[in-house]
Amino acid sequence: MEVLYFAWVRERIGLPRERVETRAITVADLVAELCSREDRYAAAFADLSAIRVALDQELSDFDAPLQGVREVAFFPPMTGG
Amino acid sequence: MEVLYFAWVRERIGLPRERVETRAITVADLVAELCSREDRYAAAFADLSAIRVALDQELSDFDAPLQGVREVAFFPPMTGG
Amino acid sequence: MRVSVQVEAFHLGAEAEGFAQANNSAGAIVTFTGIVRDAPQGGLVAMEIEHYPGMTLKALNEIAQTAMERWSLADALVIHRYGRLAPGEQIMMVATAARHRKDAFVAAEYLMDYLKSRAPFWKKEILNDGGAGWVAARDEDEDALTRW
Amino acid sequence: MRVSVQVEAFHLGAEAEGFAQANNSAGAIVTFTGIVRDAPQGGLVAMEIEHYPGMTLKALNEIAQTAMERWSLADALVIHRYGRLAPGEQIMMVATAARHRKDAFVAAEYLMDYLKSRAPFWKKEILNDGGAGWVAARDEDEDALTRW
Repeated sequence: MEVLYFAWVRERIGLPRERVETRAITVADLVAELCSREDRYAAAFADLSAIRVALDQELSDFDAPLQGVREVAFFPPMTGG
Repeated sequence: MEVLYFAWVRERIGLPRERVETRAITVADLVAELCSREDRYAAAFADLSAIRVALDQELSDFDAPLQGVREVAFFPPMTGG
Repeated sequence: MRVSVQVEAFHLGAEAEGFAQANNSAGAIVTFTGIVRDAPQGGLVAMEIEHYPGMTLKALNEIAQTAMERWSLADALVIHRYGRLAPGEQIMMVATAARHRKDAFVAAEYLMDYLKSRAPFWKKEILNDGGAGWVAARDEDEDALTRW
Repeated sequence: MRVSVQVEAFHLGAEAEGFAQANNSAGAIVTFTGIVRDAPQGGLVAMEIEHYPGMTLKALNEIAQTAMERWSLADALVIHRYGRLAPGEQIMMVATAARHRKDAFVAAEYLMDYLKSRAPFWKKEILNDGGAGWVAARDEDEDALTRW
Protein backbone atom coordinates (compact mmCIF):
# COMPACT_ATOMS: atom_id res chain seq x y z
CA MET A 1 0.00 0.00 0.00
CA GLU A 2 0.96 3.64 -0.35
CA VAL A 3 1.90 5.33 2.92
CA LEU A 4 1.94 9.15 2.98
CA TYR A 5 3.39 11.51 5.56
CA PHE A 6 2.66 15.21 6.04
CA ALA A 7 4.06 18.17 7.96
CA TRP A 8 6.46 17.24 10.79
CA VAL A 9 5.67 13.54 10.41
CA ARG A 10 7.03 13.84 6.87
CA GLU A 11 10.05 15.79 8.11
CA ARG A 12 10.91 13.28 10.82
CA ILE A 13 10.56 10.26 8.57
CA GLY A 14 12.34 12.10 5.80
CA LEU A 15 10.08 11.34 2.88
CA PRO A 16 6.59 12.29 1.74
CA ARG A 17 5.42 8.85 0.66
CA GLU A 18 6.58 5.31 0.17
CA ARG A 19 5.27 1.94 -0.93
CA VAL A 20 5.01 -0.49 2.00
CA GLU A 21 4.46 -4.23 1.71
CA THR A 22 2.86 -5.37 4.94
CA ARG A 23 0.57 -7.95 6.48
CA ALA A 24 -0.44 -5.59 9.28
CA ILE A 25 -4.06 -6.07 10.26
CA THR A 26 -4.71 -2.65 11.75
CA VAL A 27 -3.22 0.83 11.50
CA ALA A 28 -1.63 0.29 14.93
CA ASP A 29 0.03 -2.88 13.64
CA LEU A 30 1.42 -0.98 10.67
CA VAL A 31 2.80 1.74 12.95
CA ALA A 32 4.46 -0.88 15.16
CA GLU A 33 5.97 -2.55 12.10
CA LEU A 34 7.37 0.75 10.79
CA CYS A 35 8.76 1.72 14.22
CA SER A 36 10.58 -1.59 14.46
CA ARG A 37 12.31 -0.93 11.15
CA GLU A 38 14.15 2.33 11.79
CA ASP A 39 14.58 4.95 14.51
CA ARG A 40 13.18 7.74 12.34
CA TYR A 41 9.80 6.02 12.37
CA ALA A 42 9.98 5.47 16.11
CA ALA A 43 10.79 9.19 16.48
CA ALA A 44 7.89 10.23 14.29
CA PHE A 45 5.39 7.93 15.98
CA ALA A 46 6.66 8.41 19.53
CA ASP A 47 3.44 10.13 20.65
CA LEU A 48 0.47 8.69 18.79
CA SER A 49 -1.91 11.13 20.49
CA ALA A 50 -0.28 13.83 18.33
CA ILE A 51 -0.88 11.94 15.09
CA ARG A 52 -3.95 11.53 12.93
CA VAL A 53 -4.51 8.91 10.27
CA ALA A 54 -6.53 8.82 7.08
CA LEU A 55 -7.40 5.65 5.16
CA ASP A 56 -8.05 6.18 1.46
CA GLN A 57 -8.44 9.91 2.20
CA GLU A 58 -10.97 9.55 4.98
CA LEU A 59 -10.10 10.31 8.59
CA SER A 60 -9.89 7.11 10.60
CA ASP A 61 -8.19 5.80 13.73
CA PHE A 62 -5.45 3.45 14.83
CA ASP A 63 -7.80 0.56 15.54
CA ALA A 64 -9.14 0.53 12.00
CA PRO A 65 -8.47 -2.54 9.82
CA LEU A 66 -6.28 -2.14 6.76
CA GLN A 67 -7.96 -4.76 4.61
CA GLY A 68 -8.71 -3.33 1.19
CA VAL A 69 -7.03 -0.03 1.99
CA ARG A 70 -4.78 1.34 -0.73
CA GLU A 71 -3.56 4.56 0.81
CA VAL A 72 -2.67 5.31 4.44
CA ALA A 73 -1.69 8.86 5.50
CA PHE A 74 -0.16 9.99 8.79
CA PHE A 75 -0.07 13.64 9.85
CA PRO A 76 -0.36 15.98 12.86
CA PRO A 77 -3.70 17.51 13.82
CA MET A 78 -4.81 19.72 10.95
CA THR A 79 -4.44 23.49 11.09
CA GLY A 80 -6.44 24.87 8.19
CA GLY A 81 -8.38 28.09 8.00
CA MET B 1 -40.66 71.50 21.28
CA GLU B 2 -40.26 69.69 17.99
CA VAL B 3 -42.26 66.50 17.68
CA LEU B 4 -41.30 64.04 14.92
CA TYR B 5 -43.17 61.04 13.56
CA PHE B 6 -41.85 58.18 11.48
CA ALA B 7 -43.20 55.26 9.42
CA TRP B 8 -46.87 54.42 10.07
CA VAL B 9 -47.03 56.84 13.01
CA ARG B 10 -46.21 59.60 10.53
CA GLU B 11 -48.75 58.27 8.06
CA ARG B 12 -51.57 58.10 10.62
CA ILE B 13 -50.90 61.56 12.01
CA GLY B 14 -50.41 62.90 8.52
CA LEU B 15 -47.25 64.88 8.97
CA PRO B 16 -43.56 64.19 9.63
CA ARG B 17 -42.98 66.87 12.27
CA GLU B 18 -44.60 69.75 14.04
CA ARG B 19 -43.86 72.32 16.69
CA VAL B 20 -45.87 71.67 19.87
CA GLU B 21 -46.28 74.09 22.76
CA THR B 22 -46.99 72.02 25.83
CA ARG B 23 -46.63 71.93 29.58
CA ALA B 24 -46.66 68.13 29.64
CA ILE B 25 -44.38 66.77 32.36
CA THR B 26 -43.72 63.34 30.84
CA VAL B 27 -43.87 61.73 27.43
CA ALA B 28 -47.09 59.98 28.48
CA ASP B 29 -48.61 63.37 29.34
CA LEU B 30 -47.65 64.70 25.92
CA VAL B 31 -49.22 61.68 24.22
CA ALA B 32 -52.45 62.17 26.23
CA GLU B 33 -52.51 65.85 25.29
CA LEU B 34 -52.04 65.10 21.59
CA CYS B 35 -54.70 62.35 21.66
CA SER B 36 -57.21 64.76 23.21
CA ARG B 37 -56.68 67.19 20.35
CA GLU B 38 -57.63 65.15 17.30
CA ASP B 39 -58.69 61.65 16.35
CA ARG B 40 -55.67 61.08 14.12
CA TYR B 41 -53.40 61.25 17.17
CA ALA B 42 -55.67 58.92 19.11
CA ALA B 43 -55.54 56.54 16.15
CA ALA B 44 -51.75 56.71 15.94
CA PHE B 45 -51.23 56.26 19.68
CA ALA B 46 -54.00 53.70 20.23
CA ASP B 47 -51.52 50.96 21.16
CA LEU B 48 -48.52 52.42 22.96
CA SER B 49 -46.85 49.02 23.18
CA ALA B 50 -46.34 49.32 19.41
CA ILE B 51 -44.63 52.70 19.69
CA ARG B 52 -41.12 53.73 20.66
CA VAL B 53 -39.98 57.18 21.71
CA ALA B 54 -36.69 59.04 21.43
CA LEU B 55 -35.84 62.21 23.35
CA ASP B 56 -33.22 64.39 21.70
CA GLN B 57 -32.30 61.41 19.52
CA GLU B 58 -31.80 58.94 22.34
CA LEU B 59 -34.20 56.04 22.92
CA SER B 60 -36.30 56.66 26.01
CA ASP B 61 -39.67 55.64 27.42
CA PHE B 62 -43.11 57.06 28.15
CA ASP B 63 -42.37 57.76 31.82
CA ALA B 64 -39.44 60.00 30.99
CA PRO B 65 -39.65 63.70 31.92
CA LEU B 66 -39.71 66.26 29.11
CA GLN B 67 -37.93 69.05 30.97
CA GLY B 68 -35.15 70.46 28.83
CA VAL B 69 -36.01 68.19 25.90
CA ARG B 70 -36.04 69.91 22.52
CA GLU B 71 -36.97 67.06 20.20
CA VAL B 72 -39.38 64.18 20.78
CA ALA B 73 -39.77 61.45 18.16
CA PHE B 74 -42.42 58.72 17.96
CA PHE B 75 -42.07 55.68 15.74
CA PRO B 76 -42.80 51.95 15.50
CA PRO B 77 -40.19 49.39 16.58
CA MET B 78 -37.19 49.79 14.30
CA THR B 79 -36.54 47.41 11.42
CA GLY B 80 -33.03 48.12 10.22
CA GLY B 81 -30.53 45.70 8.80
CA MET C 1 -14.10 52.56 12.30
CA ARG C 2 -16.42 53.97 9.65
CA VAL C 3 -20.19 54.40 9.66
CA SER C 4 -22.13 55.60 6.64
CA VAL C 5 -25.84 56.28 6.08
CA GLN C 6 -26.47 56.86 2.42
CA VAL C 7 -28.94 56.76 -0.46
CA GLU C 8 -26.36 55.60 -2.98
CA ALA C 9 -25.57 51.97 -3.68
CA PHE C 10 -22.31 50.76 -2.18
CA HIS C 11 -19.98 48.30 -3.84
CA LEU C 12 -19.62 45.27 -1.59
CA GLY C 13 -16.58 44.01 -3.47
CA ALA C 14 -14.68 47.28 -3.20
CA GLU C 15 -15.70 47.79 0.43
CA ALA C 16 -14.77 44.26 1.49
CA GLU C 17 -11.45 44.39 -0.36
CA GLY C 18 -10.58 47.84 0.99
CA PHE C 19 -11.50 46.83 4.52
CA ALA C 20 -9.44 43.62 4.37
CA GLN C 21 -6.42 45.41 2.86
CA ALA C 22 -6.57 48.15 5.47
CA ASN C 23 -6.66 45.47 8.19
CA ASN C 24 -4.24 42.93 6.79
CA SER C 25 -2.54 42.48 10.15
CA ALA C 26 -5.81 41.50 11.80
CA GLY C 27 -6.07 37.81 10.93
CA ALA C 28 -9.84 37.53 10.66
CA ILE C 29 -12.33 39.55 8.60
CA VAL C 30 -16.08 38.95 8.66
CA THR C 31 -18.62 40.72 6.47
CA PHE C 32 -22.38 40.60 6.46
CA THR C 33 -24.44 41.94 3.58
CA GLY C 34 -28.20 42.37 3.59
CA ILE C 35 -30.09 42.13 0.31
CA VAL C 36 -33.69 43.18 -0.46
CA ARG C 37 -35.67 39.93 -0.63
CA ASP C 38 -39.01 39.48 -2.31
CA ALA C 39 -42.01 39.77 0.04
CA PRO C 40 -43.15 36.49 1.68
CA GLN C 41 -46.25 36.49 -0.56
CA GLY C 42 -44.23 37.59 -3.63
CA GLY C 43 -44.76 40.61 -5.86
CA LEU C 44 -42.37 43.05 -4.21
CA VAL C 45 -41.78 46.09 -6.43
CA ALA C 46 -39.63 48.06 -4.03
CA MET C 47 -38.53 48.43 -0.44
CA GLU C 48 -38.76 51.98 0.87
CA ILE C 49 -36.44 52.60 3.79
CA GLU C 50 -37.14 55.59 6.00
CA HIS C 51 -34.77 56.75 8.71
CA TYR C 52 -34.40 59.43 11.37
CA PRO C 53 -31.58 61.61 10.04
CA GLY C 54 -30.78 63.33 13.35
CA MET C 55 -30.45 60.05 15.19
CA THR C 56 -29.24 57.43 12.72
CA LEU C 57 -25.53 58.20 12.52
CA LYS C 58 -25.39 58.71 16.27
CA ALA C 59 -27.07 55.35 16.93
CA LEU C 60 -24.85 53.50 14.43
CA ASN C 61 -21.71 55.09 15.85
CA GLU C 62 -22.66 54.06 19.36
CA ILE C 63 -23.38 50.48 18.27
CA ALA C 64 -20.11 50.24 16.34
CA GLN C 65 -18.09 51.83 19.12
CA THR C 66 -19.50 49.39 21.65
CA ALA C 67 -18.57 46.47 19.40
CA MET C 68 -15.04 47.83 18.87
CA GLU C 69 -14.41 47.99 22.61
CA ARG C 70 -16.20 44.85 23.68
CA TRP C 71 -14.32 42.56 21.27
CA SER C 72 -11.07 44.54 20.90
CA LEU C 73 -11.71 44.87 17.17
CA ALA C 74 -9.00 46.21 14.91
CA ASP C 75 -11.72 47.88 12.83
CA ALA C 76 -15.43 47.96 12.09
CA LEU C 77 -17.48 49.20 9.16
CA VAL C 78 -21.22 49.87 8.92
CA ILE C 79 -22.97 51.03 5.75
CA HIS C 80 -26.75 51.37 5.69
CA ARG C 81 -28.81 52.72 2.81
CA TYR C 82 -32.18 54.42 2.88
CA GLY C 83 -34.65 55.46 0.17
CA ARG C 84 -36.24 53.25 -2.46
CA LEU C 85 -34.52 49.93 -3.24
CA ALA C 86 -35.44 47.24 -5.74
CA PRO C 87 -35.44 43.49 -4.93
CA GLY C 88 -31.93 42.13 -5.20
CA GLU C 89 -30.28 45.41 -4.21
CA GLN C 90 -27.89 45.48 -1.28
CA ILE C 91 -29.40 47.36 1.70
CA MET C 92 -26.54 47.35 4.13
CA MET C 93 -23.29 45.75 5.17
CA VAL C 94 -21.09 45.43 8.21
CA ALA C 95 -17.49 44.31 8.43
CA THR C 96 -15.34 43.44 11.42
CA ALA C 97 -11.61 42.84 11.76
CA ALA C 98 -10.16 41.00 14.74
CA ARG C 99 -7.18 38.93 15.76
CA HIS C 100 -9.26 35.74 16.05
CA ARG C 101 -12.24 34.51 14.11
CA LYS C 102 -14.54 34.16 17.12
CA ASP C 103 -14.35 37.86 17.92
CA ALA C 104 -14.85 38.88 14.30
CA PHE C 105 -17.93 36.65 14.01
CA VAL C 106 -19.54 37.54 17.31
CA ALA C 107 -18.96 41.27 16.83
CA ALA C 108 -20.56 41.13 13.37
CA GLU C 109 -23.58 39.32 14.84
CA TYR C 110 -23.80 41.91 17.59
CA LEU C 111 -23.74 44.73 15.04
CA MET C 112 -26.50 43.05 13.05
CA ASP C 113 -28.70 42.34 16.06
CA TYR C 114 -28.46 45.97 17.18
CA LEU C 115 -28.89 47.39 13.69
CA LYS C 116 -32.07 45.33 13.33
CA SER C 117 -33.73 46.62 16.48
CA ARG C 118 -31.93 49.73 17.73
CA ALA C 119 -31.05 51.75 14.63
CA PRO C 120 -33.86 54.08 13.50
CA PHE C 121 -34.77 52.56 10.15
CA TRP C 122 -38.21 51.46 8.98
CA LYS C 123 -38.99 49.39 5.91
CA LYS C 124 -42.09 49.59 3.76
CA GLU C 125 -42.85 46.96 1.14
CA ILE C 126 -44.40 48.23 -2.09
CA LEU C 127 -46.25 45.45 -3.91
CA ASN C 128 -47.20 45.06 -7.56
CA ASP C 129 -50.91 44.79 -6.71
CA GLY C 130 -50.84 48.39 -5.49
CA GLY C 131 -50.61 47.34 -1.84
CA ALA C 132 -47.96 48.45 0.59
CA GLY C 133 -47.14 47.65 4.18
CA TRP C 134 -44.64 48.45 6.87
CA VAL C 135 -42.43 45.53 7.78
CA ALA C 136 -43.26 44.56 11.37
CA ALA C 137 -40.46 44.11 13.85
CA ARG C 138 -40.05 40.42 14.61
CA ASP C 139 -40.14 39.21 18.19
CA GLU C 140 -37.11 37.07 17.49
CA ASP C 141 -35.12 40.16 16.50
CA GLU C 142 -35.97 41.84 19.78
CA ASP C 143 -35.25 38.61 21.65
CA ALA C 144 -31.86 38.38 19.95
CA LEU C 145 -30.72 41.39 21.99
CA THR C 146 -31.13 39.56 25.28
CA ARG C 147 -28.04 37.46 24.63
CA TRP C 148 -25.74 40.48 24.67
CA MET D 1 -21.61 25.60 -4.10
CA ARG D 2 -17.98 26.02 -5.07
CA VAL D 3 -14.82 24.73 -3.41
CA SER D 4 -11.35 25.67 -4.58
CA VAL D 5 -7.89 24.66 -3.35
CA GLN D 6 -5.29 26.80 -5.06
CA VAL D 7 -1.82 28.29 -4.94
CA GLU D 8 -2.87 31.55 -6.57
CA ALA D 9 -4.11 34.56 -4.64
CA PHE D 10 -7.86 35.09 -4.81
CA HIS D 11 -9.53 38.49 -4.98
CA LEU D 12 -11.79 38.85 -1.96
CA GLY D 13 -13.60 41.84 -3.47
CA ALA D 14 -14.39 40.09 -6.74
CA GLU D 15 -15.34 36.84 -4.98
CA ALA D 16 -17.61 38.54 -2.44
CA GLU D 17 -19.27 40.70 -5.08
CA GLY D 18 -19.77 37.79 -7.48
CA PHE D 19 -21.15 35.58 -4.72
CA ALA D 20 -23.58 38.26 -3.53
CA GLN D 21 -24.75 39.05 -7.08
CA ALA D 22 -25.28 35.37 -7.85
CA ASN D 23 -27.35 35.05 -4.67
CA ASN D 24 -29.25 38.32 -4.69
CA SER D 25 -32.51 36.62 -3.81
CA ALA D 26 -31.01 35.17 -0.64
CA GLY D 27 -31.31 38.04 1.80
CA ALA D 28 -28.19 37.42 3.86
CA ILE D 29 -24.57 36.97 2.82
CA VAL D 30 -21.73 36.31 5.26
CA THR D 31 -18.05 36.12 4.34
CA PHE D 32 -15.04 35.19 6.41
CA THR D 33 -11.51 35.90 5.24
CA GLY D 34 -8.37 34.62 6.94
CA ILE D 35 -5.18 36.64 6.65
CA VAL D 36 -1.60 35.57 7.46
CA ARG D 37 -0.78 37.23 10.78
CA ASP D 38 2.67 37.85 12.16
CA ALA D 39 3.92 35.14 14.54
CA PRO D 40 3.13 35.70 18.23
CA GLN D 41 6.80 36.52 18.88
CA GLY D 42 7.07 38.61 15.67
CA GLY D 43 9.49 38.18 12.78
CA LEU D 44 7.34 36.06 10.47
CA VAL D 45 8.82 35.93 7.00
CA ALA D 46 6.36 33.51 5.45
CA MET D 47 3.69 30.95 6.18
CA GLU D 48 4.11 27.69 4.28
CA ILE D 49 0.88 25.80 3.88
CA GLU D 50 1.08 22.10 3.06
CA HIS D 51 -1.97 20.05 2.14
CA TYR D 52 -2.95 16.52 1.15
CA PRO D 53 -3.94 16.85 -2.48
CA GLY D 54 -5.89 13.60 -2.72
CA MET D 55 -7.99 14.41 0.33
CA THR D 56 -8.35 18.18 0.51
CA LEU D 57 -11.02 18.83 -2.11
CA LYS D 58 -13.00 15.83 -0.91
CA ALA D 59 -12.88 17.02 2.71
CA LEU D 60 -13.83 20.60 1.79
CA ASN D 61 -16.68 19.40 -0.40
CA GLU D 62 -18.04 17.23 2.40
CA ILE D 63 -17.84 20.09 4.91
CA ALA D 64 -19.52 22.54 2.52
CA GLN D 65 -22.20 20.04 1.51
CA THR D 66 -23.05 19.35 5.14
CA ALA D 67 -23.38 23.09 5.81
CA MET D 68 -25.58 23.55 2.71
CA GLU D 69 -28.02 20.90 3.90
CA ARG D 70 -27.99 21.61 7.61
CA TRP D 71 -28.84 25.32 7.22
CA SER D 72 -30.73 25.20 3.90
CA LEU D 73 -28.16 27.53 2.36
CA ALA D 74 -28.80 29.07 -1.04
CA ASP D 75 -25.07 28.80 -1.73
CA ALA D 76 -21.66 28.31 -0.16
CA LEU D 77 -18.13 29.11 -1.26
CA VAL D 78 -14.82 27.86 0.12
CA ILE D 79 -11.42 28.97 -1.20
CA HIS D 80 -8.24 27.79 0.52
CA ARG D 81 -4.71 28.48 -0.63
CA TYR D 82 -1.57 26.45 -0.08
CA GLY D 83 2.11 27.12 -0.73
CA ARG D 84 4.19 30.01 0.58
CA LEU D 85 2.33 33.13 1.74
CA ALA D 86 3.67 36.40 3.11
CA PRO D 87 2.26 38.17 6.19
CA GLY D 88 -0.81 40.18 5.22
CA GLU D 89 -1.79 37.81 2.40
CA GLN D 90 -5.23 36.27 2.37
CA ILE D 91 -5.08 32.52 3.09
CA MET D 92 -8.68 31.51 2.65
CA MET D 93 -12.27 32.64 2.55
CA VAL D 94 -15.71 31.21 2.98
CA ALA D 95 -19.04 32.73 1.99
CA THR D 96 -22.58 31.66 2.80
CA ALA D 97 -25.93 32.80 1.42
CA ALA D 98 -29.17 32.18 3.29
CA ARG D 99 -32.66 33.55 3.67
CA HIS D 100 -32.00 34.79 7.21
CA ARG D 101 -28.89 36.18 8.84
CA LYS D 102 -28.73 33.59 11.62
CA ASP D 103 -28.32 30.72 9.18
CA ALA D 104 -25.72 32.58 7.13
CA PHE D 105 -23.68 33.38 10.25
CA VAL D 106 -23.89 29.99 11.89
CA ALA D 107 -23.10 28.12 8.66
CA ALA D 108 -20.02 30.31 8.10
CA GLU D 109 -18.85 29.58 11.64
CA TYR D 110 -19.43 25.88 11.09
CA LEU D 111 -17.38 25.98 7.88
CA MET D 112 -14.56 27.76 9.68
CA ASP D 113 -14.56 25.41 12.67
CA TYR D 114 -14.37 22.38 10.39
CA LEU D 115 -11.80 23.91 8.05
CA LYS D 116 -9.59 24.61 11.07
CA SER D 117 -9.58 21.06 12.39
CA ARG D 118 -10.85 18.68 9.71
CA ALA D 119 -9.40 19.90 6.43
CA PRO D 120 -5.92 18.48 5.71
CA PHE D 121 -3.83 21.64 5.82
CA TRP D 122 -0.74 22.25 7.94
CA LYS D 123 0.96 25.58 8.50
CA LYS D 124 4.65 26.21 9.06
CA GLU D 125 5.94 29.57 10.21
CA ILE D 126 9.23 30.70 8.68
CA LEU D 127 10.94 33.29 10.89
CA ASN D 128 13.53 35.95 10.07
CA ASP D 129 16.00 34.48 12.59
CA GLY D 130 16.23 31.36 10.46
CA GLY D 131 13.88 29.43 12.71
CA ALA D 132 10.76 27.63 11.55
CA GLY D 133 7.99 25.76 13.27
CA TRP D 134 4.78 23.96 12.56
CA VAL D 135 1.73 25.74 13.94
CA ALA D 136 0.25 23.51 16.64
CA ALA D 137 -3.45 22.75 16.60
CA ARG D 138 -5.14 24.64 19.40
CA ASP D 139 -7.28 22.78 21.90
CA GLU D 140 -9.94 25.45 21.56
CA ASP D 141 -10.19 24.75 17.83
CA GLU D 142 -10.78 21.07 18.50
CA ASP D 143 -13.21 21.95 21.29
CA ALA D 144 -15.12 24.24 18.92
CA LEU D 145 -16.31 21.16 17.02
CA THR D 146 -18.19 19.82 20.02
CA ARG D 147 -20.92 22.42 19.64
CA TRP D 148 -22.00 21.11 16.22
